[in-house]
Amino acid sequence: MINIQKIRADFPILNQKINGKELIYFDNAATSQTPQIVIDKISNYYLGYNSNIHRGVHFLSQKATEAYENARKTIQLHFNASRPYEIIFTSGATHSINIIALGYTKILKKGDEIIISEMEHHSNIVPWQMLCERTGAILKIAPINEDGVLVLDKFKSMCSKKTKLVVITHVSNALGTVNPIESILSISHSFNAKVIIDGAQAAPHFKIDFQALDIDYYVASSHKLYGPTGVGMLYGKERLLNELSLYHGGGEMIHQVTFKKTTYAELPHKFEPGTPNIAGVIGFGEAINYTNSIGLNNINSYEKELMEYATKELDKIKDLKIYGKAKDKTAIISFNIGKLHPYDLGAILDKFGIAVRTGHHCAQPIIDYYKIPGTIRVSFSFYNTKEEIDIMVDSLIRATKMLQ
Amino acid sequence: MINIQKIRADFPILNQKINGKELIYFDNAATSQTPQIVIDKISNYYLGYNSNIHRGVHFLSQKATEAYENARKTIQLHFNASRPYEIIFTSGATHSINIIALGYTKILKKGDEIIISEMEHHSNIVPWQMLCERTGAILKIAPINEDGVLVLDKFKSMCSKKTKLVVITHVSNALGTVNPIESILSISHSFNAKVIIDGAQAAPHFKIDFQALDIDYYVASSHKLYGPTGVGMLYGKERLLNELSLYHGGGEMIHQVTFKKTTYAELPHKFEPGTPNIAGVIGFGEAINYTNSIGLNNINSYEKELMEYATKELDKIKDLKIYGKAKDKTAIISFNIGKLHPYDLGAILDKFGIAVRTGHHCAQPIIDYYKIPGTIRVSFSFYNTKEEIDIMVDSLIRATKMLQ
Amino acid sequence: MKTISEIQQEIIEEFNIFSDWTQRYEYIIELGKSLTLINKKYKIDNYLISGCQSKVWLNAELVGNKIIYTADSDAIITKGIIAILLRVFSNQHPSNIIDANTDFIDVLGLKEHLSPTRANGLSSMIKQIKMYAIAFRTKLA
Amino acid sequence: MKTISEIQQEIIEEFNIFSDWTQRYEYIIELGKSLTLINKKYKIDNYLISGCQSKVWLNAELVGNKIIYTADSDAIITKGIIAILLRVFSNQHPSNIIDANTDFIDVLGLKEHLSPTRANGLSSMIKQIKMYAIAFRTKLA
Ligand SMILES: Cc1ncc(COP(=O)(O)O)c(C=O)c1O
Ligand SMILES: Cc1ncc(COP(=O)(O)O)c(C=O)c1O
Repeated sequence: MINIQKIRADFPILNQKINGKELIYFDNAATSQTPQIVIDKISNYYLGYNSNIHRGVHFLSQKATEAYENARKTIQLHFNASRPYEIIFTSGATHSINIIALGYTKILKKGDEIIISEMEHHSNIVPWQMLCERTGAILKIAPINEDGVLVLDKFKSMCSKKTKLVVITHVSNALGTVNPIESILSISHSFNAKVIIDGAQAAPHFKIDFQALDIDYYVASSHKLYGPTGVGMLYGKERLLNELSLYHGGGEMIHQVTFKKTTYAELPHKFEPGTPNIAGVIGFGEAINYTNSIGLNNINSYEKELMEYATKELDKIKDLKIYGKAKDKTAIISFNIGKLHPYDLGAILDKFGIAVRTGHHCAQPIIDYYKIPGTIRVSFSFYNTKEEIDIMVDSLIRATKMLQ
Repeated sequence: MINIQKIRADFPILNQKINGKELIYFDNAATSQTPQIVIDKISNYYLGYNSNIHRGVHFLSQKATEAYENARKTIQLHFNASRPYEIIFTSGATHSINIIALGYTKILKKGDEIIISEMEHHSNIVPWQMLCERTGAILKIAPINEDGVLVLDKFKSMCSKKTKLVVITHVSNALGTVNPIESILSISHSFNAKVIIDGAQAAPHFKIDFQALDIDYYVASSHKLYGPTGVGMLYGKERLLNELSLYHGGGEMIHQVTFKKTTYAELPHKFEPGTPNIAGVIGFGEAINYTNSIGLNNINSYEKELMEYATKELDKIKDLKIYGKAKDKTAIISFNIGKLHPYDLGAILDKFGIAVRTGHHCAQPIIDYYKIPGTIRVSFSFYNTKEEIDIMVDSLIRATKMLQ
Repeated sequence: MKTISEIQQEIIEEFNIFSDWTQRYEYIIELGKSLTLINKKYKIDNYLISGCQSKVWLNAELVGNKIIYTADSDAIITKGIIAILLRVFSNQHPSNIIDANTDFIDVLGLKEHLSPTRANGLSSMIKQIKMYAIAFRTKLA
Repeated sequence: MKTISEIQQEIIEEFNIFSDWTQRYEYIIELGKSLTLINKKYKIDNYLISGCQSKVWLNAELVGNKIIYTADSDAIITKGIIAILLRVFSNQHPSNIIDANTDFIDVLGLKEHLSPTRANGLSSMIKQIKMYAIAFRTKLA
């Protein structure tokens, strides 16, 4: 059960006025808010034991290293990865995806195929386009239908022994669609293809078990997971990670350096060259602890309630059209009202103290699919309330009147 | 002038006991400490305006974007770059170097030469080894002499029209040597070679003027510059940055994405794919402001005083040998005592509450040059004192006695 | 013929009668609706200034020694602000356009719309207006 | 013949007489100096466990049904701790080595030296000690 009063008190940022109105933060899919306990964890790092990690003999360095590696273990356990070193810390989901895409440069051959869904975020499109350019591999687009749902049959028929990689978002950031990753994994694996799952919009909202689902690669961002900015994770099965080639060199990631020959360190270090975002990683671990203290199941059912309520209330607005009608959706509603431009509505909502996102949400192909200039995207978190939804609906109606 | 009492009060972390002794932090070259004002700036971001930047129409997003872009301007002005967008935010110096090295993959040809000094940090070696592997370019090592000084004549004689890149650290992290970058720049430029300067150990200690020195590329890390972890900068001349090819794709960095064709955004965005370390960048900007409020000239002359004092006092210890005898040195002293292993001395100093670094300092080639297992490295910052140096010298003498 | 700063002053005074942002926005939306349409032949990609939130089309022509700007947008608030900008900049001499600033937009309480990071195309539009002015001044000289 | 945990208890008691870390460290340094030298032929890269702070060489031989470990390091504190570890683990049956833990090191106040992040080679050495034990147990079975 969610104790909303208590939870909102954990997020001091929510308690402020924008333009004279109480802030209503519905831009959680872009960046989630950070609880006090995570902010304190970061401050306490700088106040108490800020120090470079690994290899340091002194007390502060040992303490920082321990905290950093504990965060890795926290995240390993949270996602049930089999080894801590299968969790690589990166600067964000985008960075994680790029590490994988670069890593396949020498593995893919001309004519190999990468299947990617039509509903991907730019961060999960461009790296694969670049990989195709480097290798001569072919990017194939698995289409969606009008409801914003992946057409699984078509996807299946596109798979062949040429398919080396399948790239899919767990949850669409533009529509909220939850993709059937179990089916996608089993189809792909039956063709010996590896699956890269973009969990940026999934990890904040429900529990994921890497081993149970037999996941190959999974990426996420801390700043969407109630943690600090500048941190992300890349999960990969040990064997797969060890096959990737390396394109970033530096301290930490080497075993031995001479000008003649450099040998690399083991996982996870070889993918973490240079001084990492130590405070960020420690904060990320604390954010996961915080999430678990609330319970992802509680979060999920509360957010579902918000979603259903909001969908019902929004549907009452004349000419409002929701994009993305999947049965399985999470915490995101994308819509337009008549021919009104999303920018206009967003700008007016802002004046009402309501933060939503407008535009193409870095998922231009899907916006192009619907032949619209963009949408208004409302995205929820477990600190949002039905009252906030009521105020938004009311404000939308007023905004619509102003604009017509 | 440095008001040491006031300055130390700015760094709460210094006021603690380790193993019953006052902490003496002499590991500044690994990571510098963070003043309260920077910690507060980061907390205030999460407490007040945490939000994804660029493209957001709402108030928080605008405020975060403004703060982020102001940090860029702060850093531009601090280093006198000609345009804000010549400052690219990265996750650290290592990342910055890798962006450049990856960017030259298509520019360099087989047989082209990269000259690199013998005193580089692994982060400034491995990316160039990888680049050579990708392109067939040849890595040439500019040697140092017994004093840890680059042999400028030799360097000059190695330059030719084959030389495309010259890679040099501004200050050696293992020895403290300040390299004559003016001469290196003018020699290199006369051969039409571009110069990549690793400023990780220089930027914290003295003023650098990118335009006055005609610098091509310069990199640094926030966490060594009194700022947060997980942030760095890459400076490049506009024209040069625009020549680099891109290997990381994502949101932010694109102008338009379709599955047929993706066009990239302009500088600086095309090098900043994905959500950046927003809090970190804002904190980095504040750290630069803080540094400027003290004044880099004040910092530099105070640190020089510490260095000279420490050198004099250390020299009194029997069998103590300092590595790195350059005339121009900054804030770093590397040494060994007789045949004692640096690990042993470091472990005992730690017990005395003194944090130093021991080992190869991620600069194995230079340690190999001296044919030693490593050194003890003491590195100063403007919050250190002569009293701390006295305690360290005393503790070293006691440690030596224990070990003999 | 009024100068740019006279027009800016005039607009500020007009806005002074509004007591809150709703009225200001309603007025801007009205302006947006009544903006003189740009000639269809300029509503193509060549004349497009693309912000990623809203699109702006801009054309400029030299008539005598003055520049006539016409523009359009797909978002109505953007269009309203375009109307204000054209009222200020259009039908002025290139030199005056180059020298003018847009601080009056802050006074109107519309500053955020001109932020380069808002990506509605307006800040690029102002840059483009100035570029045209520079180009035409060269032509006139 | 003493068991591993008896030896560990013995060492804990020895350390109990020390009133501060200086005495503990002086003792460890003494132990380091008096560590039986490893046979020179094992002081080569094949037997090297490299931490990036100090080096550790380790060899193991099965004598009867017990493992005899010999080891060395280039750092004296590391060597002293090696002496303690060998006293505990050497000359024991593989199964007992596999089952044993190293918590007693915490009690001695030397925990930090066994941290895998300290990179002095000791935590890898313990792993290696156990690996040998596993290998030799298979041989015995
Ligand atoms: C000279 C030098 N270059 C590069 C680096 C790498 O910096 P970072 O680990 O912050 O990426 C360091 C840090 O130790 C350094 O001292
Ligand atoms: C589905 C999806 N993938 C990837 C990303 C990129 O995440 P980041 O910007 O944190 O790297 C996002 C963020 O918007 C996203 O929604």
